[in-house]
Amino acid sequence: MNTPPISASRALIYAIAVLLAIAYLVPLAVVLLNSVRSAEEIAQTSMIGWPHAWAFGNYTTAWSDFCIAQTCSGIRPYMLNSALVTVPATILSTALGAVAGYAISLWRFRGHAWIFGLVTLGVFLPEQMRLIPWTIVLRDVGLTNTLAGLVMIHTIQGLSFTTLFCRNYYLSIPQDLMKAARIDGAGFFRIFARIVLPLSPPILIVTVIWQFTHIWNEFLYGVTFTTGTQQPVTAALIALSASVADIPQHGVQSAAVTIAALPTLLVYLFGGRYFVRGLTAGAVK
Amino acid sequence: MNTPPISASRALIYAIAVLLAIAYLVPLAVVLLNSVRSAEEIAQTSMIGWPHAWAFGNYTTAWSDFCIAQTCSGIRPYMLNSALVTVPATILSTALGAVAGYAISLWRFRGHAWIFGLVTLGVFLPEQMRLIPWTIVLRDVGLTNTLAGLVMIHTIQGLSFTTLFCRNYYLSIPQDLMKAARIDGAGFFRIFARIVLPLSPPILIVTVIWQFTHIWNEFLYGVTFTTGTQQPVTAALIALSASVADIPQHGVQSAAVTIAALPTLLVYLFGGRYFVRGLTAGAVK
Amino acid sequence: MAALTIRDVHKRFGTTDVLKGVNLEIDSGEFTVIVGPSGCGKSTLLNIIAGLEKPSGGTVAIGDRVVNNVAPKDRDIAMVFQSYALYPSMTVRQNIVFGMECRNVPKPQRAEALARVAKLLQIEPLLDRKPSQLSGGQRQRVAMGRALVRDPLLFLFDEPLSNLDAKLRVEMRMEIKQLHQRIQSTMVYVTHDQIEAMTMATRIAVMHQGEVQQFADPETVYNRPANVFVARFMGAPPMNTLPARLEAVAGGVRAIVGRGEAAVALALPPAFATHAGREVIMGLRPECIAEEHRRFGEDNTGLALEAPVEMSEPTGAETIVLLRIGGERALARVSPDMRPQPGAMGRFSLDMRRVCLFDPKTEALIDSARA
Amino acid sequence: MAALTIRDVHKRFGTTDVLKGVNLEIDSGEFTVIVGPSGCGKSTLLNIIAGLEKPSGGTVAIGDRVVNNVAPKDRDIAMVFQSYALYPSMTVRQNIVFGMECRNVPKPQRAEALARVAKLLQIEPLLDRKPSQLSGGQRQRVAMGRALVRDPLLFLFDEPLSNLDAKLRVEMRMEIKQLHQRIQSTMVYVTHDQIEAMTMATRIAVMHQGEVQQFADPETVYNRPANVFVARFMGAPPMNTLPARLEAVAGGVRAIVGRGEAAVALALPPAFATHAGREVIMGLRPECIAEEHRRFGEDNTGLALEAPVEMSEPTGAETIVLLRIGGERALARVSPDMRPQPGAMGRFSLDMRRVCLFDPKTEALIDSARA
Repeated sequence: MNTPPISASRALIYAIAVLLAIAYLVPLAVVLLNSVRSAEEIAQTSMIGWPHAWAFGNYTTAWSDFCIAQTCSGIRPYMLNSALVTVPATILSTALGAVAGYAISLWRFRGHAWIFGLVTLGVFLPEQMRLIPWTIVLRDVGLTNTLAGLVMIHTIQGLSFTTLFCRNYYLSIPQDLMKAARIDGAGFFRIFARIVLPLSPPILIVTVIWQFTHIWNEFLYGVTFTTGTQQPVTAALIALSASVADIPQHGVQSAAVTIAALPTLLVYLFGGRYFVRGLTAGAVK
Repeated sequence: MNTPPISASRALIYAIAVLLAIAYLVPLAVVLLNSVRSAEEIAQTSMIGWPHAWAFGNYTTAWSDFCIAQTCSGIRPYMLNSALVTVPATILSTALGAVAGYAISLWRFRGHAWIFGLVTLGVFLPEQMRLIPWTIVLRDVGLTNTLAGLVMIHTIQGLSFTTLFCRNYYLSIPQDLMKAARIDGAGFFRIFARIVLPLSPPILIVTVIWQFTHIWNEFLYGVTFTTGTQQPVTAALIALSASVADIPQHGVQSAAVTIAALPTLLVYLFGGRYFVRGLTAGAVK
Repeated sequence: MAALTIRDVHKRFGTTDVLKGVNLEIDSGEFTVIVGPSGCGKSTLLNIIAGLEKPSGGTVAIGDRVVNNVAPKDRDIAMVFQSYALYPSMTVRQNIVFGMECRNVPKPQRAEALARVAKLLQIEPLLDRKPSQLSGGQRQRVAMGRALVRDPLLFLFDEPLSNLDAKLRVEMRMEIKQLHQRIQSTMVYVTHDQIEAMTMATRIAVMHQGEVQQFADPETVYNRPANVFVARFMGAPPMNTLPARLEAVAGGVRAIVGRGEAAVALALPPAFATHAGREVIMGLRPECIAEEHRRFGEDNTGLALEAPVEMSEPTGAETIVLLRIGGERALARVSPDMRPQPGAMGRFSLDMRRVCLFDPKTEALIDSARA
Repeated sequence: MAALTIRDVHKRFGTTDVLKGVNLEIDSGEFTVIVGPSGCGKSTLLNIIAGLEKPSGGTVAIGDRVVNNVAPKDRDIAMVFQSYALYPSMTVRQNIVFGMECRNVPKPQRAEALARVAKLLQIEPLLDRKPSQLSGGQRQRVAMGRALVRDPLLFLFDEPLSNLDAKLRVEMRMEIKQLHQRIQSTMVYVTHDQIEAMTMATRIAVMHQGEVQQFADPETVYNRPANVFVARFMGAPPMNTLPARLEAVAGGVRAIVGRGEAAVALALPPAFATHAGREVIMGLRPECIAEEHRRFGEDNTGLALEAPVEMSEPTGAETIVLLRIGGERALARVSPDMRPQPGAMGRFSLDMRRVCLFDPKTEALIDSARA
């Protein structure tokens, strides 16, 4: 609306806006600022402050020199591990979720409501409840302490979200399209490949962003099922915290956290808009 | 559609369905079955199996007798802690998110897109990046190792999801309603209270369920910011794991995990349907 | 030869009977319009013909083959949807050939069929566009093209014009009619718009509450409606239906509308004399009540009537007048020159040749003058 | 007294000029209909009057007060929306009194106003229902009630009937008109439906491309349209517009339509003699081309014409005929008895009293016989 809202309302709206801004910008600023301050400076003044001298060295230290649990290669190898887990798990869970969501929403097979109910269970089940079963599965298929094991876990756990997202999105595809395709003689896969998939980019962007962010940031499975050089970066950061418990190294720690958060921040910067848009998008204009 | 789909398609659909069923039902079954098996039975056979004798005693042990880090009161006090954190944080974050989502979606004040961008940042920022800032905040406001501190953290962190959910939902409220209300002479709060809020139950159910589930299941903040008797149940379960590291007590552990998961499972059973429905609901029929 | 035979088709959703025993036999080359208000079951019937829904009972035969258990793609039909149902991500070209692609028609044949249809519908310049780049009328045309590219036994249309604006609807109506005259295929066309039914159909099936009320050519449906529902549904403004008593008089019969002082006697054509003494519902179309001195047809000067006017609505091309005949409300369509004032008496001319009589209880047609 | 004065109002969205200097002066008690195709700016104009959008230039005055900087709630207006915009969670009663509640009107007064409106619109039995429990027509009625419960300087209607089905639309049209006759308030009514404009308005403002094309009473708009756009927009089927040359002949003037052998000469009323020699666009409404022997008005037997028929479309109440006059396509509305065959010659009668002449370049009206 173009006209000015009532002024009391306006004041309130801006109050809410400023509160939100503080809640989300301040933490980011604190970490970023600390990541370029030296440990001494932080120790002498406080954890909040403008850097006196720019200590960019924190980043090189965190990236390649720092020692985490006896290995002194910084967080570089762990970043690679995270990428090797996150990328395949994101792709697999999205692809399977798209097919599952398509089958549930557009084919209405007998029992589709039950299956969908089970899928949403995955949204609610606490991670901790799944630790023991996954321990057994990983041991039985021989993937304990491997990146492949993490890929499997994240793919299957992620299916509940990807299926939910895709199913809800595909619900907006009109049944008339399905009817027309059936009269034209197309089957399950042809309809998916030729009609449904080309309409999917908005929701695929949502699921890819969601899965990437969540798998990248996840650490419970990483800590539990991997050790040493097989750990993803989030798990390594916890080990890093333990390493620096004696001599506080807040600068380097902040730099490491920033580096580890960089992929998801980039996804936010370049994809956040599409994420929000895709959440409310319908399939057909 | 009422007619049978092509048979090859149908086989595939059911294959996907069975896969999903296994992925989500089997872990639940393993934990539930182990929770009623004795430690000896699990040790002698395997982690997967039907109980020979029903060891319901695991539950009473887990609930009130077991020792976690020197305190032998089972997980009961920690369940209470979780409730005292989860309930207020859920209510507060939902209420604030509804107001924020309403302001962003229906009032279109100058800068609303920027504010909304910041809010979605909260969906992407890794938890680990927020640990240090929260440490500082908790120390400065004197809420370190208190449940109130956790309530504050979860309320503010949760705002990003609740605002996102509510904003997307409120977008479907036609601008004509806002125009009519403005001509009728209603302001920001009257429109919210009399028109928007009564339309909100579907999305409020979604945000409440989402917040409850996530806050209840969350443990990183719990582990980091609380110790001993101030811990929520998820953090206590980790301490429990440590306690039983020497003598494996899988039965009791499974029972404790099941009890801890019970609130979210109940939410799923009674609210899951409304959750899914609310995600795709529009505000006005 | 019957191109489509529907025998005793029932459909039940839960506890609702949507179709209660529909029978239709449609000849090859006919343009059949199934018309009725929303909820009358017409779209369900079309979906059953297409095989997109299963009937709860009865049989559907296309040509000589009963198709109850045949998949839609094997029924040799083509369908145009109300929403057009164009595949949004494909170009117009791909939309049109998709069915042939699914059936593995060789490429040269596809190109040939595409070229033929594109020319027929004059959509050549649109072939490389996406549906979202087309106007409503163009989408409708492409949807037609997708159906016409095959040469099926049966074309099915599900309210194909209802998403177009009024002017375009009139144009497309003419075009579809001309198209049918050219290709002479069997077409079944569902609509809620009685004007489309009247102007396009060779035969009209009027449906109401899951049953076919009348199945006949447009002229019969309009002039000899099977019952009061059909009489009032076909035609806008609807037919006036006035309760009346028939009375024998010297040299013929007349209808008494209203009671006591307000009663009006209207002379009927002699053919109605056989019904003298009956209570009836008399149906008279608004265009049969015109201004004084109007001549209906070549030689008929109409029956003069003076009646009180309640309201008059000038539309420019004509004036719709709400009047009272024997206390009963009736609508008249008079010349735009005439603007009778509310409350005044107006002088009208009635075309009694086109009166219909209905039974007050069953509401079925008893007789109409123009057989 | 002017109830609403709009002076040189402009509106620009980005680089698009939606309103290009609109001027309207509306008297107290008038029923003004703003009509035009979608995108002509009519709804934007209404929103500017309501204060829901700000004009980029110009002034809006309600009564004597310039309201450019007055909030909607302080403009003393009431508005009915196309979507009805009923508050979904409130009962009908709450919907109607909400405005008074916001303005802290005392409770007894609220109840009194509610009772008055409920009686006026006959919605008493609906008062405790929610909007979702109402039919389209009932919602429309409640939306009217919400506006009528106040006694504002100005009622604004934004296509209030466009979501109703055809039959209900006709009924509500009559009711709103009767309502206006009873309460005599100033009303501004936006629609894209020319029939609504013709039947309801005391004055019609026809808009096109952000400009008012004509602002006059319905009869003038229909019979003396200011330009070709207005001529073709008002009336359905639209006015026939034929390029013609005027030629003086003994005792008068005639219009030559077409060239060479196909050319047809039509005698015009003597009043047009002053334009002899000009090239014009000749406008003739479809209802002015009827079957042979039709008498237009009391004494006019029309001009006889034989013309080739391209298509005829029987609607039941009449037959629409597509014919060619001097090679130009024209539509005629003839008696339903007549069914000229495509390709044959038909005999028609033309009402030349109602011809309009337009300038071929500017498309503005030059003259019309019936002043």
